[in-house]
Order: sequence, then C-alpha cells, then structure tokens
Amino acid sequence: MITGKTVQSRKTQALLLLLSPITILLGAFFLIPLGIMVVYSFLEPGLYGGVEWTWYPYNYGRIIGWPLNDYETFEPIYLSIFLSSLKIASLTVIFSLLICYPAAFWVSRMSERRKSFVLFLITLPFFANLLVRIYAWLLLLRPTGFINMALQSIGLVAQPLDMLFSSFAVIVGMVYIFTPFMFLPIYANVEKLDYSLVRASQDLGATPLQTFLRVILPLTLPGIAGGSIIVFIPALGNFIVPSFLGGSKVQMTGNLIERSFLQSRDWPFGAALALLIMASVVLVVMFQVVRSSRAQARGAA
Amino acid sequence: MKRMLTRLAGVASILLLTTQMASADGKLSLYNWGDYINPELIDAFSKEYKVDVTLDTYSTNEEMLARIQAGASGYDLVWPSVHMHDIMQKLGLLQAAHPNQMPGWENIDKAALRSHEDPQGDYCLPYAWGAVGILYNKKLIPDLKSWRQFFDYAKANPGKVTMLDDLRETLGVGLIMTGSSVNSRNPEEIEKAEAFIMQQKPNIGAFRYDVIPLVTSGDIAAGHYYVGGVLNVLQNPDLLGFVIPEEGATMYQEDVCLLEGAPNSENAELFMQFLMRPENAAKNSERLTNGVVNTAAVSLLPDNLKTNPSINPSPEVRAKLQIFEDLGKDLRVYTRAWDRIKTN
Amino acid sequence: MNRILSSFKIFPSVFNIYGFLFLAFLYMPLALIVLYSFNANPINIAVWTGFTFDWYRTIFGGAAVETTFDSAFSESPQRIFEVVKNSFLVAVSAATIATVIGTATAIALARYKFFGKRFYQTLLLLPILIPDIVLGIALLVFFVGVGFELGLLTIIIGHVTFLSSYVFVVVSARLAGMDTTLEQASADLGAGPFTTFRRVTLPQIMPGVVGGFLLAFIISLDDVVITYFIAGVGSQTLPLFILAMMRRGLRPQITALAVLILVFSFVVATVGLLLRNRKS
Amino acid sequence: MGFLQIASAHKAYQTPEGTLVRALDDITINVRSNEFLTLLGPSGCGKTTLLKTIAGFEDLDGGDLILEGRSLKAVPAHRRPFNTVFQNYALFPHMNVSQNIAYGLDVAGVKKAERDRRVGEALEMVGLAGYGGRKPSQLSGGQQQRVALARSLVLKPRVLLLDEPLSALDRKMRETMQIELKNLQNSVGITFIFVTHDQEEALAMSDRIAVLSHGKVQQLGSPNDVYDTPANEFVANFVGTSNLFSGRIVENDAARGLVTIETANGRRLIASGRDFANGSAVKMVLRPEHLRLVDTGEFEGAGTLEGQVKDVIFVGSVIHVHVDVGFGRTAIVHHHHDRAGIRNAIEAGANVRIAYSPSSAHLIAAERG
Repeated sequence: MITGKTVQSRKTQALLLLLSPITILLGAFFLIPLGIMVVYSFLEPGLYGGVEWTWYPYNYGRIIGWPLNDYETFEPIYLSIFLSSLKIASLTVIFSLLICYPAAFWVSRMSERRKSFVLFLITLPFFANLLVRIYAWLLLLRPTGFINMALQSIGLVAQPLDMLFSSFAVIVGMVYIFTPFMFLPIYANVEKLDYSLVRASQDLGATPLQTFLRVILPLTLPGIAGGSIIVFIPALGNFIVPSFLGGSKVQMTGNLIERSFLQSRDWPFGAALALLIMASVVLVVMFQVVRSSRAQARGAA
Repeated sequence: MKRMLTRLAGVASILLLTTQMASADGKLSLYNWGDYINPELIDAFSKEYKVDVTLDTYSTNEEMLARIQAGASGYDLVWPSVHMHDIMQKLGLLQAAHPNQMPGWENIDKAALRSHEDPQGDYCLPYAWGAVGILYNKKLIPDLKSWRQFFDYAKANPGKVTMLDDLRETLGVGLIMTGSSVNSRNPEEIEKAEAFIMQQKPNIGAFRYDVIPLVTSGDIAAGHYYVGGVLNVLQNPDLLGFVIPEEGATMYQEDVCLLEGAPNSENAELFMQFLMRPENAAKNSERLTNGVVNTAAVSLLPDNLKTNPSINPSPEVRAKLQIFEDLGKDLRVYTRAWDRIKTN
Repeated sequence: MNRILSSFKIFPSVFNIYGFLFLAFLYMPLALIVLYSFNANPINIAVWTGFTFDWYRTIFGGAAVETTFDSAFSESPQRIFEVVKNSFLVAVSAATIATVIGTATAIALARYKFFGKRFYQTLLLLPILIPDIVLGIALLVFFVGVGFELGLLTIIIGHVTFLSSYVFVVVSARLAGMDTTLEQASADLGAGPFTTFRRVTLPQIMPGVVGGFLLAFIISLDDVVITYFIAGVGSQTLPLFILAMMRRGLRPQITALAVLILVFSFVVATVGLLLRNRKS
Repeated sequence: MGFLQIASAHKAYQTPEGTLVRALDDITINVRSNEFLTLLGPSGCGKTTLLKTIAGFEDLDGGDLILEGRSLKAVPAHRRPFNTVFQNYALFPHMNVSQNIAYGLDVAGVKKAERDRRVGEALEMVGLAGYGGRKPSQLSGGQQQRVALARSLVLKPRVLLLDEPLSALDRKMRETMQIELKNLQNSVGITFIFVTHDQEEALAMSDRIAVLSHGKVQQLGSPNDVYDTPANEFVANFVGTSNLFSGRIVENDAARGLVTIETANGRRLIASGRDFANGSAVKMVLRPEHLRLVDTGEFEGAGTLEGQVKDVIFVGSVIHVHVDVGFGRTAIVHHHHDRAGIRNAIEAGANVRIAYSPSSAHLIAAERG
C-alpha cells in the first residue's frame, strides 16, 4: 500500500541493486576482455605489436599443427613446453601435498591456543613480498648459497650441487610460494576429521595402513582435491618463478605468453597460448565440479 | 569497524587527489631502462627547474614499445635503442624535438647519429652507447679475451656461464661466431647461429640479466653482459673484469626521444638541453660507464673511465661492433629460433 | 594410521620435529632476507661484507654512514616513496571497492533465490581460478582495444576484478554461518531493509568483511603479474619496482624495504587475527 | 468479519528434488481479536509457512490477508503491526538485552527517554529487571525466551506470532512458560498466533486450535471441540491418542440416540449418535481414558469389548494396557491403578473385558478411498 509492491518485487529490486555492481564489473572487465582475447587469437599479428583485422587461424596451427599457411609452421616445441608445464605444475602439487598433509595433522592435534599461534606462524611468511621470497630461494640454492655451504660443511657433498636454474629450483620455488594454498584447505578438512572413526576402524581390526587408506584418506580427500586445484592452476600459468629460478632455461607456457606480448610482439599467438592454458584450467575445474557433485548426489541418495 | 573502512576510503580518495594535483604543474615523465640514468641528475634537474620528475623503467625495447602502443600516453621522454627509435619514428610515435637546434648540440658526437630515420638529429638526442661483452670473475678465469675462451670454459665447467635472456643479443653472438651479420635476414644463416647456440646450451647455466651478483659471488664465472658492468669492475678491479671479445660483439645505442602527445614537451626539451651540458653528461657516464656521445664531456671524466678499453675502445675494436637494425617481419624467424633454443 | 595416531601420544616428538622442519622451510628464506638487509656490501647482496643499518637509513632519506655508500647504487627516497605510495593507493582503493562489491554479491547470493544463481557462483570463482597471466593479458588487450589509458586507474580496476571474488568467498563463508532469522527478526521489529543491513547483518558479518578487506589489501599490495601487464605512466607499484630491479640483481636497499613491508604485513595480519579471535 | 482474515491462502514451492509441495492449500481462518489461536500440526503441514506469510517474510501465491478490512499483501514485513517470537529467539548477539528490546522502538524513532522507560517496563513484565546489560549468550534458554517476548511486546503489536517458541526448552521450563504465556496474553490483550506441533501445549493454552495437515485446515475449534469431537481421522490421531474402529451402521435407535456398528469381522459396538443413516461407513473414536477394564457383568448398557492383554506399561499416574481385541486390532486403555479389584488380572496373557460409555464414543464419517 505504501508503495504497492509485494515482498517478491521488493526482493527483486534489492537483488538488482546488489548484483548490478558485480555484473557490470565482471561483464566489462572480465568476460569482455576474455572475449576480446578469443577474438585476437584468430587475428593476424601486427608487425610491431597489436593485431591486423584479418582472419588468421594459423596461430593455433603453430601450436597444434593445423591449420597452417606459408608463414606459420607447426612447431612441436610449443606442445612440449605445455606438457612440461603440466609436469612441473603436477610435481608442484605432489610435493606441496606431501609437505602439507602431515603438517596439517601436526597442527590439528594442538591445543586451541597453540593452534592459532602456529597457524598464524604458517600464514605469516606469505605476507612478505612474493618476489623477494622468490629471490631468497635464488640466494639459498645457488652454488655458494646457504644450502650448499651447509651440505659441504657436514661433508654430505664434495662439490656444490647445481640446484639453481633447473626444474628442481622452479618446483622448490613454486612449492614454497603455494604452500598456504595447499595447507589451508587440507587443514580445514583434517581439523574436522572425527577421530572416533579412526578408533572405530582400529577397533574393527584394520591395520594402520588400511585405516589410513580406507578411512582417513577418503575423509580428507575433499581438502586434498581443493588444495591441489588451487595450487595446480596458478602453477600452470606461472612465469615469474621459472624466469628467476629456472634461469630462463626452464620454459613454461607462461614465459612464452609473456614473451609473445612483451618481446616478440605476437599478441595473437600469446592469446592463443593463453586460451590453451585457460582451456586446460576449465577442464580441471569441470572435472572437479562433476566429481564433487557426483559425490553430493551419492551423499543425498 | 565501519568507521575504519570509511576512513580508509577517505585516505584513498585524498591520495588520489594529491596525485592528480601534482600533475597540474611543472611535471616531467621519463620512461627509461632500469639503472640507465644517474639519479643525481634527476634531482638536480628537479631542483633547478622546479619540475616534478617521475621515472618509470622497462627492461626491453619491446616491453616499452608494447606499453607505449598500449596507450601509456602520459610519458614525455623515452630511451629507445637505435633500431627501436627507427621503428617508433616510422610508427609515428615520436615527435621532432629538434635537439639539433638546441644549445649544446655542438657537443654531440655526430658519429652517434646512427638512426636511419633521423640522420640529422631532428627527432632524438643520442644518449649513450656501449658494447655487449663478457663480465667475468678473475679468480675463476684470470684472463678472458674471446667468445671462444668463454665457450671453452663453459665446456669444461658446465653451468658456470650465463648469456643474456634476449633473443637478438644471444642469437647475435651465434651469428658473430658463425661469421654472419647480426642483422641477417637469411634463414640459413640464422639456422646456423641457432645450431651454434644450441651446441653451447648444455654448458650455459642460464639466460638472464642479473649476472653481476652471481659473477661477484663466484656462483657464475662469466656472463654475457653490457658494458655498464664496468662500474662494478672499477669498484672491484681485483675480482672482476669486462672484455669486448676479439671475435666482435654487438653494440647498442640509445637515443632520448620525445613522444608524440607528450604532456610536458617544454620540460622535456629543457631536460634534453640539461643532458647535453658536458658536466652532466660526464656525471651520467661515470654512473653508466657507457660510451660517451658528448665530446666535451670526455675531458671531464676520471682517467680510469677515459682510458678504459671497454668504454672507449680503439678504432679496430669499434670496427668489430655491430648495431641492431629493425628486421620487420623477419623478426619472427629469430623468435622461432629463440623459442627452440630455450625449449630443447 | 592408528600407529601414527598413537605416535602422537607415545612419540609426539616425531610430529614435532616434522613441524619444526616445516616451519624452518617456511622461515629460512625470510631469515635470509632479514639477514641480508643488514649486509654492508653495496653492490651485491649475495656477498657478506659486514653489518650495517645504512639501507634502512637511506630508505628514509638519511645518509649512509658505515658503508662505502654511493648514491648511484640506491634509489632516491622520493622514488621509493612514490612507488610505495602508488602501491598503497592501489591496494587501499582496490580493496575498499572490492570489499563493497564482494560483500553485496555475497549477500545477494546467500539471501536471495533467483534464476542464474549457479551461473554467478561459477562466474565469481573464475577470476580466482584462471591463471593471473591470462587475466593480465586479457585486461591489457581490453584496455588497449577500447583506448583506456593505462595507469593507476586501470591497475585499480584490474585488481578490483579479481579481488571482489576473494572478498565474496570470505564474506560468503561468514554469511553461511549467520542465523537468517536475525534479519527476519529485525524486519519483524519494524526495521526496513537498509536499517536491517546496517544494524544487524553488517555487524554480524563484520569479521568476514574486515577479513576480506585485509586479504584483498595484501593480495593487491603483492600482485605483480596482473599489474605488470596493465601498469602505465607513473603507476609503477612496489612489486613492479622490485621486479625491474631483480632483473639486474637485488639491491640491499630493496631487502631492507622488503623487511619493512614484512613488518607492516605482520602488524596487519596480527590485527586481523586478533579481530577474528575477539569476534569468534 | 474477523479481526484478521486469512482468505483462501495458497502457496506452493518446489523442493530441490523437483516435486511441488502445496504448503498452503486454500486456507481460510478468521482470527478473532484478542484470542489465543494455535496452529497445530506435524512438521511440513504448512503451519510455519502460514506464520511466515502472516509476518510478511514470504508472499502468498494466491488468496489474501486482511487486517480489519485492509489487505496486507503489499505491506512489507517491517510495516506490518505484527511481531514474531522466533523458534530460536533470534536475539541479536551483538547487542545486550536492553538494546535488543529497544531495537524496534529505536528503529521506529522513539525518543531515548521514552524508549528507556518502555524497555524497563518490558523487562519488568517478563521478570528480567536488572538483566538489561547482559548479552544474550549469558542468559539461559528460558531467559532468552523472555527477552524475545519482551522485545516483541514492547512494540504493542496487533498480533503476536509465536513460532514454536517453547520447543527448545526442557519439559519443566516449558510447562512454566505455558502458564506464563497464557497469563501474559490475558493481561496484554493482544491476539496471539502460536505455532506448535505439540498437541498438549495447544490444548493447554489455546482459545482456539486450527489443526493443519498437508496445507489444509483439518479442524478449527476450541480445545474441547478438537479433542472430544475430532472432525476426521487425522485430527483424532494427531490430537491425543485414539482407538479407532471402522464399521458400518447396522442399527439406529433414534429414541435412545444409540447406533450399533458392525465391524468387518462381525463384532458389534454401540455408540451414541444420530447423524448417521443405516449402512453408512463410519469410524468410531474411543479415547483410552474413556475405556475401563471391568469384571464380567459390570456396567449394564455400556459398550463392551473382550480381549487379551498384550503389554502392560507403567507410566506413573496410569497404566497403559494394550489389549488385543481380535480382528487385528489393539485397544489402548489408560487404567488407573487405584482400582485394586482388577489389578491382579492385568498381566500379559490375561483375558479382560473393556467397557465404555456409549456417549464417550465419537463417530466420524469414514473417508472415501
């Protein structure tokens, strides 16, 4: 009567008000840019950067072998770089998982006071500047660095190990910077773990390994899956870590993209590579969505 | 809590206002390579002309070009290498500042007018030049003279040398070693250069720019580097050395150019004149340890710079230095070769 | 695992040693940076030549006393001040805007049923999930394409784009834990939607909002990849400044600056933690 | 015309599984001024939905809500002169007791002095004077309940809506609060609409009860009506315990007002009743407390049933005796154990006789289908 509107129409009004900022934001500065990038990937590179507005699907030909023209030849190296990026990202996930999983159990068994203090300690390093943290690993891993000095002084190695400028260094650096992304989801899951289930399994005669594989692991799997995805995705597209710790000898697709845009002035090719990464990310995310919704459906049934 | 957010928003808007206010009066925006100007000069210029100078930096010509093309139109002066100077002039990104009509032009070495597009210096002011050679650690390699020695050392000590992460510089070394021009457009020659670098690659520790700390600490014995590294050599002459290899080397030269649509072109022109003053040119060279383009400044330099064979090479050595030219579409051949080198 | 579990009791030291190593892994690089920020070697932070406070002093415009300091090796305090100011300006503005947008979105998705909700839920996760290099170049291509001048404004817009999603996630978690009948009660007692939001919903989700703001602030302050692509004139931020410097080897001054920022972040994080503990 | 009319209210919604649920299916109730009306029903019957639409938290799909002749359909929750006491009380955790109670007044723009006075009165009324400075989390469940009441009543609403407000309390507390609520309603003279699934609570407090099931009003009447003369089998079963026997009317003694029912297996039972013609299918409702275990021959003229004791459950004040009366039926008898004469007979396996007064038997028409 005051305005002649029902509860529903009032709600609709409020909803519009609440949703319009994000809609405008993501529409204008996320979806449209991604769309433009898709368009660019099908255009001819301009001689000095930018694009020529000519239909040019050959950027993809260069990567996957089809279609091709006189100027673009199939270079299997781009796929092999992509595969090695997948490998490095996967190894990063595996190592950070191996490091964080036991740590999550360690923290989850603490008293409340100690727990929040240790969690604080674990999160704190990640407030330091990312680049400086990466640089610190360069200092640690180099032949005259702290780790080599320590190894030599305890007589473990005679010659300094060549750790810097290798896939190893890249993986160490990425594991380091992504540790909280792996740790927090796993920890959130481990903390909720009901230990009476572990005792029940024990009581029902399961061996420690069986208990771990059949009770603890399945119950903490959502955290593992979440953490793995959150680490895998930025690791796949990373170019900062390989360019510093890989000595530019370890190539990841991210480096190629950066170079296409800022060095070799081939924007469409860079856009095509970026879409390749995007596509693999979407695949991984969809896989996880399907998996978890199936798990939910199973839970509901 | 809400009050805290409001206050933060307030602070943000005030900051935004002050940045905009600062741009209202006496401003100059420079877009230069990192570490490529003596900061004291900027301070001195600011004080003398009451101009607020901002300096942003880039790492490659292409990065700078990309950003200028991307609409970073607020800069006044840029420092492109000569071939990029040509490209930018062709693309209409520069405007003629006529440094050749400014006081102090008489000090400029006319041999430094290397641009094809700008032979008279109507557009840009030559800034500095230098060779790209090898910086090495004398404790590990007492005496280094040539690329041959460099690669032999690498063969004996894999991983102990670095080359620049720059496709033209590093392929350029390959071209020099296989006897071609660094501006070759011949795919076969480029292929040979690629093969040469590929052959060396297992022994090369990394492709990177930050070699000074690594060479100083001995993590790396020698690194492909710019003549600017001589600054460190002079501070640490017993430990470090810099050499222009016998086989020849690439050289670079940067010019100072006024951008089309520069918001503060008058201050930019003042800055060009300021740079041409011999005492300023000398002060800058001390810091950059680059080749001097200001003949009047040479006499003001300290002796160790004046006589340094890397900074001021003999005519025979100069003859072996090659400068990059714009390759147009053929750059793609280099890009492919470089992608393959870095991957395989 | 029951053996592992009992090992908590019988051999707690096994896990504690592991935990100690884990923390050592996290802190070793930081300790190194702190150490090197006191290294007197002006050229090369990797070679230790002595102890000095000079780098901290020069950040604030003081003169070096102990080292053979040459001003040529340091950035001017004004320059450092400028990039730090840019960084904070971007971080404060972007985090503030993202907090408003992210919170509004979280409320819309938590409190309303509407067609396309799933679409929004997925869409909102995308900016977090796609690699930042993809977002960075997409924004670059977009800003150039529409003729947007690159600068602080484009950086702020770019940051808001992905920070809103982070705030959304944090605030949504808080909203999910909030009793919806409180809002009904408020309406029931005569409060309009806005009053209800201001006096009931907002105080309830405030820890989430502040947490989201702080997270967004820290991420923005540290972002290098997206900023790298969309920065323009006079808009160099601290991470870009450090990136440019790292290409030539890190300066001791920068390590000192990094330590100062770490201390600052430490304070912010501590405040955030205290707030969270007080509220829950 | 009633004070508040709920006029053929309709509301349906989709479950996540995709089935359509009719939460309100043509509900019409005329709520009287100053009455204590209870909406009683099992969970999912639509009572909470009805309460929410009255409060204005949800829209009606169809029908109307009319307060003194004025439709409320377009009036948002915060403008309706109704207040709600929530099941979980919904006290604002970030405000203390006084601030909680003052909230509605504050929002309405009542001046501070007036506000303080009324908050003080409200605290006094619910017996919590001196608790104003406490946070809700520092109060017991019963105290929180009183705060929630005070918070609503301080606004002097036309109608107070109570959504299962006693369900979170323990049994003792609940009984105390039932009395207090009833007294409060009498003294403030406000219409209470009370939602519960607890039939004892409904019977104890209400002026009228609306029994709801599947979105429909099954019966609307006083507690006595609902209990003594349930309108259908659902009400009979939901309100109190019932023994139900279905059958057909075979004799109709109009003079004595008695009918005889024959069950499917031929057993004959008598009941008082006039409204049914011979041959009509009916159900006979017998409350357990109206059944007595008797010695043979006692109580001429009463209805009787014979059977065998299956279980004897001692619940304190009475003994619940489950008697197998044949044809697959069990009758429940609430037996008062002071009747020593037959106490010995009550053990599992004993043959017993059950008697009832025909007037205590209530007949309802058997539902079709």
